[in-house]
Amino acid sequence: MKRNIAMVALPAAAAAAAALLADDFVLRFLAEILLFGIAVMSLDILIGFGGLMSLGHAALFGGAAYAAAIAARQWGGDVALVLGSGIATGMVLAALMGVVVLRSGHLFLLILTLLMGQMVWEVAFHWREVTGGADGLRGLPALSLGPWTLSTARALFLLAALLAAVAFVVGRSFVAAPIGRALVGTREEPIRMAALGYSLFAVRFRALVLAGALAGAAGALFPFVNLYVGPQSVHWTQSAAMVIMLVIGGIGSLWGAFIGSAVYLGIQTYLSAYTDRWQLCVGLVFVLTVLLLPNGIASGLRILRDRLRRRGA
Amino acid sequence: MTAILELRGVGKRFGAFSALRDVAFDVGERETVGLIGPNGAGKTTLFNVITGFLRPDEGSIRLAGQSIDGMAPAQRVARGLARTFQTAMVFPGLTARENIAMAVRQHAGDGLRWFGGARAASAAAEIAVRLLGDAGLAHRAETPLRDMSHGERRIVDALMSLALSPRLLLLDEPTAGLTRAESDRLLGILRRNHADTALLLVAHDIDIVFGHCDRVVVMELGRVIGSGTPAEVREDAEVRRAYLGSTGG
Amino acid sequence: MPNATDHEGRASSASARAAASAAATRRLLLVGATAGALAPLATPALAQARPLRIGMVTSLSGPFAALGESMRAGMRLLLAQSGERFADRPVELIVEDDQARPDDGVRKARKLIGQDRVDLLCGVIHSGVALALRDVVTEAQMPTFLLGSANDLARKAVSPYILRPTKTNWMLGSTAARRSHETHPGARVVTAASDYAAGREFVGDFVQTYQEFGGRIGRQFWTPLGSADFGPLLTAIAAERPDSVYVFFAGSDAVRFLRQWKEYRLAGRIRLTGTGACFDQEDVLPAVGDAALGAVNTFHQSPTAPASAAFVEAYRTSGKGLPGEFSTTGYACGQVLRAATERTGGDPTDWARTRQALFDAPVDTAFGRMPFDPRNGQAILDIHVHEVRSAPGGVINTVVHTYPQLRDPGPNA
Amino acid sequence: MPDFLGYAAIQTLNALSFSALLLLNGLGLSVVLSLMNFVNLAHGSFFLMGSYVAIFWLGTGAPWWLAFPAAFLAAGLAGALLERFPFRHFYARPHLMQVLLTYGLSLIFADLMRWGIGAQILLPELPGALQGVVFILDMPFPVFRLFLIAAGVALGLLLWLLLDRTIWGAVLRAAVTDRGIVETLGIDTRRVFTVVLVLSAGLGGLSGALGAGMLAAYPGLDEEVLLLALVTVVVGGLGSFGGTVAGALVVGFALTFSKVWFPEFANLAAFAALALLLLLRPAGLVAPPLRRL
Repeated sequence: MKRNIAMVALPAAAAAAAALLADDFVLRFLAEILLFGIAVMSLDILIGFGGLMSLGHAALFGGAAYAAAIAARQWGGDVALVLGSGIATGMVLAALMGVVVLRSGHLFLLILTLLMGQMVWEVAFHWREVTGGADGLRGLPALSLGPWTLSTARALFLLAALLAAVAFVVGRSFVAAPIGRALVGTREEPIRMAALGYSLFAVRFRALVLAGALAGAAGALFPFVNLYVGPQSVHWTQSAAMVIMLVIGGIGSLWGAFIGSAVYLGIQTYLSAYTDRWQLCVGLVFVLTVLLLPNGIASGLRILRDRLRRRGA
Repeated sequence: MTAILELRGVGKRFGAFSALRDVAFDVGERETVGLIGPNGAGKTTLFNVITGFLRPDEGSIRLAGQSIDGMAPAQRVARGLARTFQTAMVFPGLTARENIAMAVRQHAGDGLRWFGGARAASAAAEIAVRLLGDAGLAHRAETPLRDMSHGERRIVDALMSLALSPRLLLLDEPTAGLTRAESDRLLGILRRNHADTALLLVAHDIDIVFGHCDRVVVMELGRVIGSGTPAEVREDAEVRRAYLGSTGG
Repeated sequence: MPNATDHEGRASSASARAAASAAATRRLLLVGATAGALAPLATPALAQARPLRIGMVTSLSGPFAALGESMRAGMRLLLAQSGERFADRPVELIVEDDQARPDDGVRKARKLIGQDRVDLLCGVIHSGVALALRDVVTEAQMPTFLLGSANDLARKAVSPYILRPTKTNWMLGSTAARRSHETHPGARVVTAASDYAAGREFVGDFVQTYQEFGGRIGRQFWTPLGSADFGPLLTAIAAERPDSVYVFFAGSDAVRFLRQWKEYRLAGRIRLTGTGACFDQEDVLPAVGDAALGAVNTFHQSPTAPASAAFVEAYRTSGKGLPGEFSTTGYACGQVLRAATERTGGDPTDWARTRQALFDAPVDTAFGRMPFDPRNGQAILDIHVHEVRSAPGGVINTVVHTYPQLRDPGPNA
Repeated sequence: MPDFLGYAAIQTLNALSFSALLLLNGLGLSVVLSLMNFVNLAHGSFFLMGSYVAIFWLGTGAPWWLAFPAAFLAAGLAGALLERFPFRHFYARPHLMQVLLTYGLSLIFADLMRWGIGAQILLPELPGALQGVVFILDMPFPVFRLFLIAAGVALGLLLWLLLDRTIWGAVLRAAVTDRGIVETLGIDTRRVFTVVLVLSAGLGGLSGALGAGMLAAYPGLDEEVLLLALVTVVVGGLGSFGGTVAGALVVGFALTFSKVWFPEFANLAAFAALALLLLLRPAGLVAPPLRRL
């Protein structure tokens, strides 16, 4: 019980402190970290719990971003509309992707998700009338909630923090529920799952659609941080970046996703002013994580905590 | 006696190799049938065909009077057909309780539940613990399967299948690699639970087959070459030549 | 690439120096964070003592990495020539990498504005980044010299906080059509370009202008950005048998296209014209060599125009080859920044005054005399027609004609 | 009509030459995948490394044809070093961990090469013998591309003979199926695996040397090439020699003729075709034999 209170209180206190103390740039940066964190967490459900290696996750995230941006340009930036269109798009794209890719496994899945994701990218890149093509979409209205306009960095940060909290609770309840256990079962021993009467497709499809909904929710808010959405947010390199964030943060822990996105974006944002070799740093951090902490920083922190606790006891 | 399983003219080829040819026999309700034959006789292939992991090239299969041809494995399980595998197929990373609960939840129709899943999960866990207790493994409930002995894994594997309350349970070499004591314990568990379950059992240990089965089916090179009560099979000349002779003598 | 190692040695020592100076900047910043809070109380004299801080957003990784490095090198060269001071005020340059990704570019720009508190912002190659930045700097009221070249930046997306000391795509596409019409009236032209925003603009402006002159346009080919193999396209062009082909490709696409253009023996059989970027002196021509011989292109940057002679000489003695578009752009942007600082007595942060000072008189840059159009803040530029000719040590874009002082149609187009 | 015939012939040759490049590159990837069940996403780095080695070699004026063995050896050496650490420790790990490790390494190599060589685009100076052109039904076709096709066919045949028709190949396949038995015969399987990885890396380097003449060399090429190789190997069906050949032909023709027929939607059309193919044949064109349950 004490632990549960701490789990709620600590992030809430951190978010409140950040909202009060940080400057506009940092708040927007944190909002981006949180939104990417949500998307990476949804990828963790696929990779960490389902063993489904996807290189097309940015298509769900970015596709939802486009849908939300287009809807907002048409009907205004109401948060419910934006989130609704993003989540719906994420789920529809995930369902389409699922129908195509989930009959395959391993490397086939990797390549099929890549192909599917790149097809979404091609559409975003070439359908100039709707998506703005290579230049992307600008001129989005600010987000609004009833009579309030949520255009300040602080409001965006708080919205992202709230969404991250909700997404985390949703994600956790999913993996803890029977469906989540079944997902782990399909990863560990798919044939046994079939012999127990589980439909592998049904289990994986549900996980993918949920991941699409979460990534879609994050993607829906993403364009409003910078009032811009472009095809790079759909590109497979974005998917690869999400995988990197996931691995650095920790596969299979859900909350590691947020650490991973913070570390990756932190390196990219702060290190690149000092050295052109920041990609080398990302690569080294990534490889060292795989070699030394196969379950990422999250597992490292857990080991550290256990050690401290043992010493304290 | 009504048949729970009816096989008619089942055939399966891998390229030029005929793994099964015109296989036909029945398993009655609550009956225990032994399936024996030398290596390569097609016993495991037949299991895979019956449970839907392989598509037969010809023939038909009926479960409880209804055709199950073309059904996916999961659909056959839903109709009361369960199986174990030659090597214990369990979830090594999960605890014994979680392994069995996975089966219990699916059987209760809660396998894919999310909302209200907590209640379903705790009910399933309770049943799983009870089953483990019945099998004398209560103290191992929270142990991950990868840390368990071969025999214990076999038992958990069988418990998972039994948790589905199947009408017909296919057991592929359930006692392979077990000590005598472990084998007896496993068979005891099966016997206790199988009042309403028919068993189709592959085993290399002739004593087990002849000691526990109501009827025995003998296969060789993909064909059924004899069947009957253990006593009848023991007397069958062709069976003796093909199988008993080669292993017994 | 005979000098590659030599060149790298120098480049890395230069970047080591840059890293050291960046680190020094950081330390200063820590002090500056507290001082910054007092800034409103500071007198103008104090503001003068504080270095002029310039932020640059450019692509140092991703597909435009080579171009971004050139842009940074051009700017650094100008700073070095000026003794790291404009109008006797020390200048600090902070360069940030946008990876040619708008989201990252915007984040970096916000960091430069919000955390590094730069006085002026410049840079950008990718037009998507430029358009995304346009809204950010306008909202932040940040004086910006934006170097992307999408037509919209001089038209629908004009901002009072943005000046543009570079070309628009229209300037090159329309002059290429004019030149084609003037030298070969009535020729049937097919087009081939990378299918993205810039390609669509170059080809669109070319086709529109050429048709206004009554020219005939044949098929228009579009290829995906980053095509591995141009064989199918070149075979299709050969089968069309046009008089001439107008092309836009950039970077690796341009190199592959031109190399294969020669391999398929189209050189000499079909006249090749294109935008300057496809024949960039620094980025493309050293790789393709004589494969581009005889091709005609229109460009605002030229290694052989008189106005750029001093810069070309300086750039070469700094250990590089002949400068291309983006090294010249970086240098010219620096010249404009320097002029802006000098004309405002060392403090260009009063943006209305600075703008006016740049509108009042043209700036002499490596691009030639550069007046700014007060309607949209867009530079008015000389556009050169080049023919690629052989020269000692390679091939060179040689000016054969110049359309002087071209002005983009602007907001009313 | 001859016009059309010539056009069709040249476009087919275009597709074949691109397929040859895909084949050479895909073979390197599929050799480790099929023989060692190891996924190496750093394969694109070997390719780019081979390209750079060949370009610098050809720039020195040394005998041009030695550029190809030089690229093979350089990349092979890199492969040997990587095999010792860290690849060797990942052979028994799940594919996911192999994918992550090798992708991370490819990021490091990409930036190291960029650091050492720079970001500029480089093209090899081809010898005069390869710069010619032949006319087929009045349409020009570069000799260099015929050279590519010939190299693809020759190396493919050589590899097939080596792996399928020699005792060494038999040992190799046996070592993969049952390590224990081969080791009781006194053969060091670790060395066998090292040799396979050197061969794979060398093939990557060699295809980079050959491909540089068509693709040029620049930072980022490693990733583009890796994706093409992966798609080739996967479409072909993992881990069979014939599958990689089939995959290279299918991908090469799909990418080429989508450019011929729908130039504006070339990638979309090609991706859709490949995805459809994988949907109809989820295990690739040449599926490995069924595994028993």
